[in-house]
Amino acid sequence: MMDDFLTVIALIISLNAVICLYRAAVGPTTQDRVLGVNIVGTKALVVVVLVTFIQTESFFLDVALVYALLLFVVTVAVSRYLEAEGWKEVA
Amino acid sequence: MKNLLALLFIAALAALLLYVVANMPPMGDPENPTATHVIPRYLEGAEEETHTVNVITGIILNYRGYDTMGEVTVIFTALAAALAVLGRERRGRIYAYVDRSGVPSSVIVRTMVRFLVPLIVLFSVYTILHGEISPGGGFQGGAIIGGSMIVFTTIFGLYESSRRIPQKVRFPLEGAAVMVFFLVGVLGMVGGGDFLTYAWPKAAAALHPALVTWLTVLVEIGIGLGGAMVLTSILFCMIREEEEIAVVA
Amino acid sequence: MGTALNLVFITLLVATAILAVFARDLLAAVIIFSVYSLIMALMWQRLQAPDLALTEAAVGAGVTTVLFVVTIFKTRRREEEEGE
Amino acid sequence: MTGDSAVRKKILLTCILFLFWVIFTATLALYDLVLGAVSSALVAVLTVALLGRALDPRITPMVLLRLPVFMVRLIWEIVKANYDVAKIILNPRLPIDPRIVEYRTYLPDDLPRTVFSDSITLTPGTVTVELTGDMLNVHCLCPYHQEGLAGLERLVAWLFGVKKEGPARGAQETAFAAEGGAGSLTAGRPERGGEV
Amino acid sequence: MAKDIVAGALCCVGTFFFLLGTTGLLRMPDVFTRLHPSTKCDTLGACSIIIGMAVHSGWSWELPKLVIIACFLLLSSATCGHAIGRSALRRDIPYWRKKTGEVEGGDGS
Repeated sequence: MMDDFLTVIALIISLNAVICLYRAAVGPTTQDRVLGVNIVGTKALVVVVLVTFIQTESFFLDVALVYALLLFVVTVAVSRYLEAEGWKEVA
Repeated sequence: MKNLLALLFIAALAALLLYVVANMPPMGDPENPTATHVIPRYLEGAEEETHTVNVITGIILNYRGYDTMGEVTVIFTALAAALAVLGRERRGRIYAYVDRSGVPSSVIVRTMVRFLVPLIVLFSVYTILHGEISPGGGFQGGAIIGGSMIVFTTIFGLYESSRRIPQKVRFPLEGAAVMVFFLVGVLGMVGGGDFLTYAWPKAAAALHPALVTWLTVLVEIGIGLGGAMVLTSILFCMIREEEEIAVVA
Repeated sequence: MGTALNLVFITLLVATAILAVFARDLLAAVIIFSVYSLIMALMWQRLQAPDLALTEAAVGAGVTTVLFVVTIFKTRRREEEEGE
Repeated sequence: MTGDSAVRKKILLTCILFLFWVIFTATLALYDLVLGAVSSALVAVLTVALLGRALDPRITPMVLLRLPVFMVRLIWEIVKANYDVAKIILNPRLPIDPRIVEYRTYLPDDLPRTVFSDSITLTPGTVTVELTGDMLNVHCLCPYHQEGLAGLERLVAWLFGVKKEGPARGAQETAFAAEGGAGSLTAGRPERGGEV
Repeated sequence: MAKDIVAGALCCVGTFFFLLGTTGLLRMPDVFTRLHPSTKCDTLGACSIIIGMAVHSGWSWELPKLVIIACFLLLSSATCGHAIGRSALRRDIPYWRKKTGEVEGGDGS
């Protein structure tokens, strides 16, 4: 019962991520794409947590932690590169 | 015409693949050919023979130690190739790339990174040291330390990070993975077993029952440190610029 | 229900793969490829392979993305418009 | 920083990291506890070598005690922020009038300013896009959103025990000057072995 | 049973905020305004689902880990939003103004 409910929630969130992928794919600027990746990553993290409880395997929470850490690393490092480099946006 | 031909070829390939997939045995079925020969042996014997609770670690470090040693050597070779193309920085010189643009990094991000780097490193140490019990291990932990070094380098600049992680620290640790693996393998030979049998099998049990586990953890630590330093060095030699900005005596 | 979840993941995977291949901007391709790695880690989790999920999340989404971005800034960013 | 207080800071950092280690490993077995003590001490030493200091000097026991209250109030602010943003997003006319305003804060150090700007990012209709010195550039979704900043600043000042000095300074709209206040490559570089 | 109801309610709230964030991400006109729904709605959505799962797991070792993930997400999403906004500002990406109905600021590149 609870598992089915959690699966439905995970399903809705993943469909949501498909829509957010639009921003990552066509976003006019590169910053839009990075934002899209960050958002899809947050949704993926939540899905990891939900699937952990659907499959009742608590060690997958480590994967969720790694997701959170690496999302921070990627977003910060890539936006630092974007702001520091002399690239003009070729929209 | 060329496009049409390529499309046809891809369609044929897709049809072939789909046909093969349709005829594959169902996933997770215990009757599958892959699950009937070697897997039961691993699942039954691993905990007793390799003294690791996580069977995956037992398989990749013990049963298939040769493969893993090859993989570790491949990572080391990647570093060697990157250094062969781009060159290592000269000792005593300090280079800059990201911090050269004149745009200082954000104070907020700096404070956050300062706050989070200890946590990231601690988590990766946990991943490395608990590789034999929970998922994770040397490769994963090394990659996470590499990630923390990447964020440190991009935020504080190559000038700072190449001073904090100097070449004389990185140089011996880059080879740590291969060296530790090799030494542990030779330890097995000294004890009268074969290469990579994890300590002298007869003496180990008499000396201490957990000795094999500790050797596995030792190999994990080696792989983790080596992987992290290889990633850091690759990043450094990629973002370095030829023009030096300072000379340290 | 679980099958539907897997189907959505696979759809995302294929969509990101196609988008990454067809992106003209190399930086966009790299950024979309990191989404591919994230979804791939989810897939490994569905297949109950936590070790691989950890590796994919750490190496695929984290380290390679930044290294690719560094490489792109070292070289040219736009794909060469040749022929046609 | 005297040697004694540096050692005390290191020990405090080790204790905090050890707490995290226990949560990560999720056991209380003796072997894991010993391993955790050793590795958190090791990580503390490495961190000091890497960052030049153990903990921010602004983190004191008082701040740690006040943190839960601050978190509760911040979460309440976040909930209000979401209600506000929800009203704007779901409105079919999308009633936004975005602008970048400058806000001069009286909070002294990096850490209070960081906490303040992260709180701004999480509360109604405002995102901190730049922080140079004591000047914050805040992107506001609607003009009335910038009214909440002063209250938030008081909250953060209470958390860090900072007294307000000088006359009140409000937010004002300006054009953002891209080069204003940006340090150059060599400006403010610490000496060897100092903090980063 | 009450535990499950609370967890389910928190999950529903989180999903609602996720949907809201996606709507905002698609509707908003430029990258600065898109930061608002993404930092606020996504953070609250993710945190409430994670806290809901913590309620669902009850008193176990998973509870503190989930709380750590939630706190970390709170910190990191605020910082990530700031980092993206700052890089957009530094790259002179024009921002959307209501008065003229078109973009200004930056150098219009």
